[in-house]
Amino acid sequence: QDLAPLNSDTEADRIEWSALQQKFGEVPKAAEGTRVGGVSKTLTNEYWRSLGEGYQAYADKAGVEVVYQAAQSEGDQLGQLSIAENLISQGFNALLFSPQTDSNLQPALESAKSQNIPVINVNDAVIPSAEHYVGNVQRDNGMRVAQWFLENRPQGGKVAVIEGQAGVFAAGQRTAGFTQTVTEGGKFEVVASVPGNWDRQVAYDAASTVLQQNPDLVGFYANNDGMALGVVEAVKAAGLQDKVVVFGTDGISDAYASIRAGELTGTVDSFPVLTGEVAMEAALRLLGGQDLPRVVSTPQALITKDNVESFAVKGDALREVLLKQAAN
Amino acid sequence: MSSTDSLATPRPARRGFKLGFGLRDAGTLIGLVAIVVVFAALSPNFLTERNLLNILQQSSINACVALGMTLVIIAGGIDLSVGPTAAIAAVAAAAMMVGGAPILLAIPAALLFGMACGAVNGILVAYGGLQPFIVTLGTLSLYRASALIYTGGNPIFGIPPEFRALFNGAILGIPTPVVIVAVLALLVWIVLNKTPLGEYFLAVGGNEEASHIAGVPVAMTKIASYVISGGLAAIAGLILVGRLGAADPTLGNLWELDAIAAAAIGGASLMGGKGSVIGTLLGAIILGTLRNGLTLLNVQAFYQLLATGLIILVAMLIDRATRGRG
Amino acid sequence: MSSTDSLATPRPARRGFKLGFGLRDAGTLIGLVAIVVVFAALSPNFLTERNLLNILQQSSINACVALGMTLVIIAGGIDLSVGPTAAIAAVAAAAMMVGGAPILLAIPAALLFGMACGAVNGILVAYGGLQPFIVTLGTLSLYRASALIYTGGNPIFGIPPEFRALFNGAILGIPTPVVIVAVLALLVWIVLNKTPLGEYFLAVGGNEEASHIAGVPVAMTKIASYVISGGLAAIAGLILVGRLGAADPTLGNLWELDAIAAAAIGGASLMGGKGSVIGTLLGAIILGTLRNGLTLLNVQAFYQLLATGLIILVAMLIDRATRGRG
Amino acid sequence: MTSSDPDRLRLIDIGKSFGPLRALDGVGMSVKRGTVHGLLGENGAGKSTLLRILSGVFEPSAGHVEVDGVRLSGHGPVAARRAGIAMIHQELQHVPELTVAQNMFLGRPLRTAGGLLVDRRAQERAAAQALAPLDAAIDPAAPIRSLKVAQRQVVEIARAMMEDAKVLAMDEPTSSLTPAEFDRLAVLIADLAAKGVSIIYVSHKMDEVFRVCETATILRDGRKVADVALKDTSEAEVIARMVGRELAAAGHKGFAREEVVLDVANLTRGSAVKNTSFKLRRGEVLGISGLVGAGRTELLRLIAGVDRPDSGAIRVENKPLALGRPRAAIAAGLGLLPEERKRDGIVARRSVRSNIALSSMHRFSRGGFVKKRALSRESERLMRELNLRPLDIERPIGQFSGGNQQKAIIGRWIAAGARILLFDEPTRGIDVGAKAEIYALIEKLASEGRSMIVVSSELPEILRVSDRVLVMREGTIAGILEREAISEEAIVALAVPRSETAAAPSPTLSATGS
Ligand SMILES: Nc1ncnc2c1ncn2[C@@H]1O[C@H](COP(=O)(O)OP(=O)(O)OP(=O)(O)O)[C@@H](O)[C@H]1O
Ligand SMILES: Nc1ncnc2c1ncn2[C@@H]1O[C@H](COP(=O)(O)OP(=O)(O)OP(=O)(O)O)[C@@H](O)[C@H]1O
Ligand SMILES: [Mg+2]
Ligand SMILES: [Mg+2]
Repeated sequence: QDLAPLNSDTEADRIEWSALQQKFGEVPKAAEGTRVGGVSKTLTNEYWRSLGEGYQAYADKAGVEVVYQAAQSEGDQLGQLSIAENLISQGFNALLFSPQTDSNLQPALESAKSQNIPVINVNDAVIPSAEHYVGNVQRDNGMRVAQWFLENRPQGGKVAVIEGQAGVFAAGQRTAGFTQTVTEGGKFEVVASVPGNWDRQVAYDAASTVLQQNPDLVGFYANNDGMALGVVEAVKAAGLQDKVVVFGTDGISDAYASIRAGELTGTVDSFPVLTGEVAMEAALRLLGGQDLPRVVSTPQALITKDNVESFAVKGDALREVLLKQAAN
Repeated sequence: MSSTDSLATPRPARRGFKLGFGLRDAGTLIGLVAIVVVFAALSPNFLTERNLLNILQQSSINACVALGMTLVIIAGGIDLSVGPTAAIAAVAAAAMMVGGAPILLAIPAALLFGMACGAVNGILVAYGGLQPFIVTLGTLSLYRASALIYTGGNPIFGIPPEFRALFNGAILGIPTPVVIVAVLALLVWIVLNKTPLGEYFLAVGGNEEASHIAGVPVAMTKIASYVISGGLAAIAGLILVGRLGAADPTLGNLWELDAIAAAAIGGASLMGGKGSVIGTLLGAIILGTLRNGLTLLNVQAFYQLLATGLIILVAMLIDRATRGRG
Repeated sequence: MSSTDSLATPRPARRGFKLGFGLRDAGTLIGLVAIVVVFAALSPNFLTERNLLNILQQSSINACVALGMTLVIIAGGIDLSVGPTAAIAAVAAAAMMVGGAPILLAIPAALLFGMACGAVNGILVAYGGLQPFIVTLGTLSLYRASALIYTGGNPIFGIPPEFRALFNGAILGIPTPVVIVAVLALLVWIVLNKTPLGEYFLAVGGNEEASHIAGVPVAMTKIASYVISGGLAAIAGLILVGRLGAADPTLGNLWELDAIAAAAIGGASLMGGKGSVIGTLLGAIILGTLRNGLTLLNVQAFYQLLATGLIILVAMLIDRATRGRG
Repeated sequence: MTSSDPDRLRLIDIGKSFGPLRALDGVGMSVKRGTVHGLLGENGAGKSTLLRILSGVFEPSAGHVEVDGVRLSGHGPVAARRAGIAMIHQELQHVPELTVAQNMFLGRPLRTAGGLLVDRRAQERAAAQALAPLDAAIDPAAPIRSLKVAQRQVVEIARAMMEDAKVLAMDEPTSSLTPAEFDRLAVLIADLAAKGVSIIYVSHKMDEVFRVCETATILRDGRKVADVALKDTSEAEVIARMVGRELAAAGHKGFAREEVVLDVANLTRGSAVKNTSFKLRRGEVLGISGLVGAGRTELLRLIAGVDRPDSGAIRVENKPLALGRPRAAIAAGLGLLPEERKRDGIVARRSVRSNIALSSMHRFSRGGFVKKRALSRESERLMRELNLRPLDIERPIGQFSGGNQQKAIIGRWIAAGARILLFDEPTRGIDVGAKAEIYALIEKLASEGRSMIVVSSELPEILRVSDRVLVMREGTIAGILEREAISEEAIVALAVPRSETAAAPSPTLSATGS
């Protein structure tokens, strides 16, 4: 009962996704008529649609029914809560929540708990009282990019961050992870860390202003890929594509295409389809009575032109790549 | 073109006035009934007692905010800052309670914060002579920023269980928020229909210059509308804190649009001077029903958006057709 | 309180009208100058030619949308659906171009889409007799949903470089979008100040009944305002596609607020009948300057929000103080 | 050919209902080519409704309209105008932000550049030409909101005159005008009639009707009671048929006492009111006369606290009054009946009762609640006394005829217990019967010890009610006439600026000065 508030990035009771099979064995067979409900943040971002594809793909394999719903827009906190409550009242067997904020799905979580419906918090915002969490380490997104800078730009320089919506957990963590890591050696200076509101246009405008003030900038880190693609355009418009690198987060297909085209330097892919599959797997394991650790962490990888092709595969092929990576 | 003009209304409108339920509200009700019938036909789960209570509960926060919005709109204004106002109140109450202050101190404090936010809006509008839209657009940013800065962007957890019980329990099987909002609606109805202030709201929104000359305290009337709106937003914030068990500084995002939509569906005119408490409640319930029904039918998000837009338009057209022009 | 009453204004207002630059616009200009002075003092990079062009470029999209919004507001309406309208137009143009259609077909097609969206709004308002706010709130959902459903939520990439060059190049060192919007502003100014239609906009927004009695085609006038607004939103969408190289179905999020803010800062009255093209342009530039300056100063997100709210309010108060009441 | 038909206009069996209310019932009327036809009746008799049907604003519930024997096809203002019908509306219809010229050409602008652009200059020229015979001082390029009511009315008249219509309906065109302006209008009307235009003239001013009209139709309660040839009848007879009873002509009765209740000293605001001082006694009725734009309205607004004076002082019952605050003025016992009823007087959507209650909430509320019953009783009583028609205090005031709205606003101040009433054109648009009632009311209020200032452009009215007459000229007091000295000649002599002759246009606002 008395769970400590969850911090998905630091929680000690955790397991790598790749170790599930090994530690808990086969996924128990789901009972006839099992229904799992997914509540997403928004479907206007490819990331969340891919997550849903993962749910669906795994559910299809396991022969369970899945319903995947999303709020009408990002930031529609109460709308999302209504959706979650309505799913509960319809008697779903397990629920996968990707909440808008750390708190907005709390009542749904409680009412599910009181009806013994397992709930998994999948990614992004973290409900402190969540008993189960599947997702990647948000801080790690930024840290990986920072690592790239430290390795590939040893001479240091000026960098800038385009942040997501103010006050959103993922945005804050990614920014903090990047900023802290990159400035550790003292060679890099974060000259600007400005809001892009998850919006391509806002990111473009912010990036062009930053560039104009700092034409000697080395690179940008954007909190998601949509914004990163806007930043790429701003960099091109300033004629600095050879000097300024741009990194995004999420690994949406457009980001891959842009990396291939040599425009976007890289993105931290957190493999949403796989994350969805893992989340569904975890749900079925919970339904089967297995006692999973509180956090199941899912993979992520920094994708650049060098390794883009090896990650640009789907389904089981991707699993293999990632399992191999995890084994190293 | 004008044979069923506004002129047709005098008698019914008058009777309606006494019952507090006018022809216009009947139109809104018909819109709601139409929506309910459609959903009931499509989803067996829809017309269960539990689901209906669910709808009321889900509509209660919007209804609470929309009540205040209705008064502001009637008095000729608009309040875009309700969401951040609620956030400030919620954060203030939560911080106090977490800091050990008793609930009975935190609640009035939150109310005061909400009313103070409203007062700032009202003063800028009434004495600064600025347009309500632009004033509250400005304070929308201002209040939100204040909440974010104070909390550092993090939600405040650790709300005492007694507080949550107060705002998130049930009375005789009816969720507390529904009861609270019903009581508030009654109060607002009384203010609007039975007190001098209500007369003033309607008069100032109807003809500000004439009201001024007739000795209506125009500035105070406007300010009062914003203060009440701020207070009700604060209560909505507290209800939400009760439900969520946390006070998030981003709480209340987009509330203004829902509240304005509820008031407008309920017959409030954004030109001022017109609006109804019952209409607004029905408007909020229509919006809540829509969400609930579409989720029950498992409509995909994009199509939910499509349906929401369509249904609002169709409901308004039905309403319009039933009550004639006015 | 009212010593510089309307009595004082007839003459100047009249002269101003002829030059297209009234007293009211001077107030807005002073607000802008105040903001510029502050930023120039705080950031050495602010007053460079390059940054000023940058500001213009960044303001151009909002200005374009706000021009149409100004006409709608003057005619007594409001258009909340501009963002999704732009998205529909952008997506349509992009899909056509990616499908191989020539640019010169795609652009007018996009315009037509935008104007059609506007026409739907206008018809619902003028013939459906619904409130503009609620109509365009409904179509806001409707149009957005259409764009999302058509694209499946994915942005369309692969915009031909010629198209991008057209909307994202520079003419004599001035960014094309700025030139485009300047030309559009001139056109809108002419429509508003020199044509019968412009007179009708002002008349219908100023006194609908009198306009009807005088034989003004009220319904067509309203529809025209929305159609123009839709067309301008479509152009704004195209400019953005040119800039970003992709047509995102979620493009144009919250544009309506920025556009309304620009128009209101520029002196448009949301009660209708009043508004100025130059004022709106200044309003858009004020908002653009704000964003630019705060980014240059690398103000943290929460404080940016705070500053935006504060500065809007202060600019409006300055404006108000300089031009007296009106 | 129908053009030989002498009846230019025929209204056939017109009926109109507003919900349960029958505003018109089988009204028929015909007007010959080139004649001026009066349309008479009490407030609410249905005159405006009839004319609005004629001009396409309302659709009749029954009957139809023929012009030159041709039945009007289609409805709406445009169709009516196309058939050659022009109208001056009782409630002035204009767009405040647009200029005079723009308003005059609203809906059919003069065009240039192949019809693309508005020819503003030509419009202003034409407007100036149309305005010249009425009031040359009105600037066609000034926004209409900067004009006073009287001038707006002149604009409205000029606009209709410009239309080159076959039928011109004038609904109380002179309600805000002075006799001098009526004189000029009468000349224009005669000219138009001579050109074959048929004119319908509605007015409550009997002398005007008898001067310009040859024939007249009398309405009562939505029905026609008579068609009369005016040269065969008398004013008294017409009034009797309108009202349904004889009106006793009454003389002036004075109730002025010694005690000064209002002391205005050196009140100044811009050039509208300059250094004005006077005293008002208990029970006294002080008439204020003057030409259009003389500053009378402004003076009342200053006293009532609606506008703030630049300098000066006011004492009410020997206590200084806070200036520029209507509430202070009301608390001190003042009440203003504004000239522009629709803009400054009523809240159109609210009921008569609510409009009455607006200034006396303190009287009609207890413990924070409105005492609705007491309020209704009092409102009903007042409105019965003032003869509100229909006597339904729950009806939105906007649905009443203009005269009845006026009664409700007077009721507002009586209900508020005002001791000093400031009446700005109190009988503007009020019928003869009600006018007599209002005069009686003024006397009754005076006898109760209330004091009144009555601004009026109607000299007979001033003569009828005033104990003293203050004449204003260009913002200053030209003189004060004691009861014995009051006469039309004396007033006119004071009112007209010395440099001008009586026939010249009156001085007006946006005149050349600034
Ligand atoms: N829009 C309306 N809605 C409802 N009733 C109306 C409306 N317009 C007029 N009436 C009613 O119709 C009747 C006739 O009104 P109308 O305005 O024609 O009178 P009138 O003869 O012009 O009076 P007045 O001399 O006061 O102008 C009145 O009882 C009035 O209350
Ligand atoms: N809006 C305005 N614009 C310009 N001048 C004004 C305005 N209002 C009042 N004035 C000035 O005030 C003077 C007095 O106007 P006021 O309306 O008080 O006169 P009045 O005697 O009541 O005339 P009316 O018969 O038109 O009501 C005018 O001559 C004019 O100089
Ligand atoms: Mg009339
Ligand atoms: Mg006057």
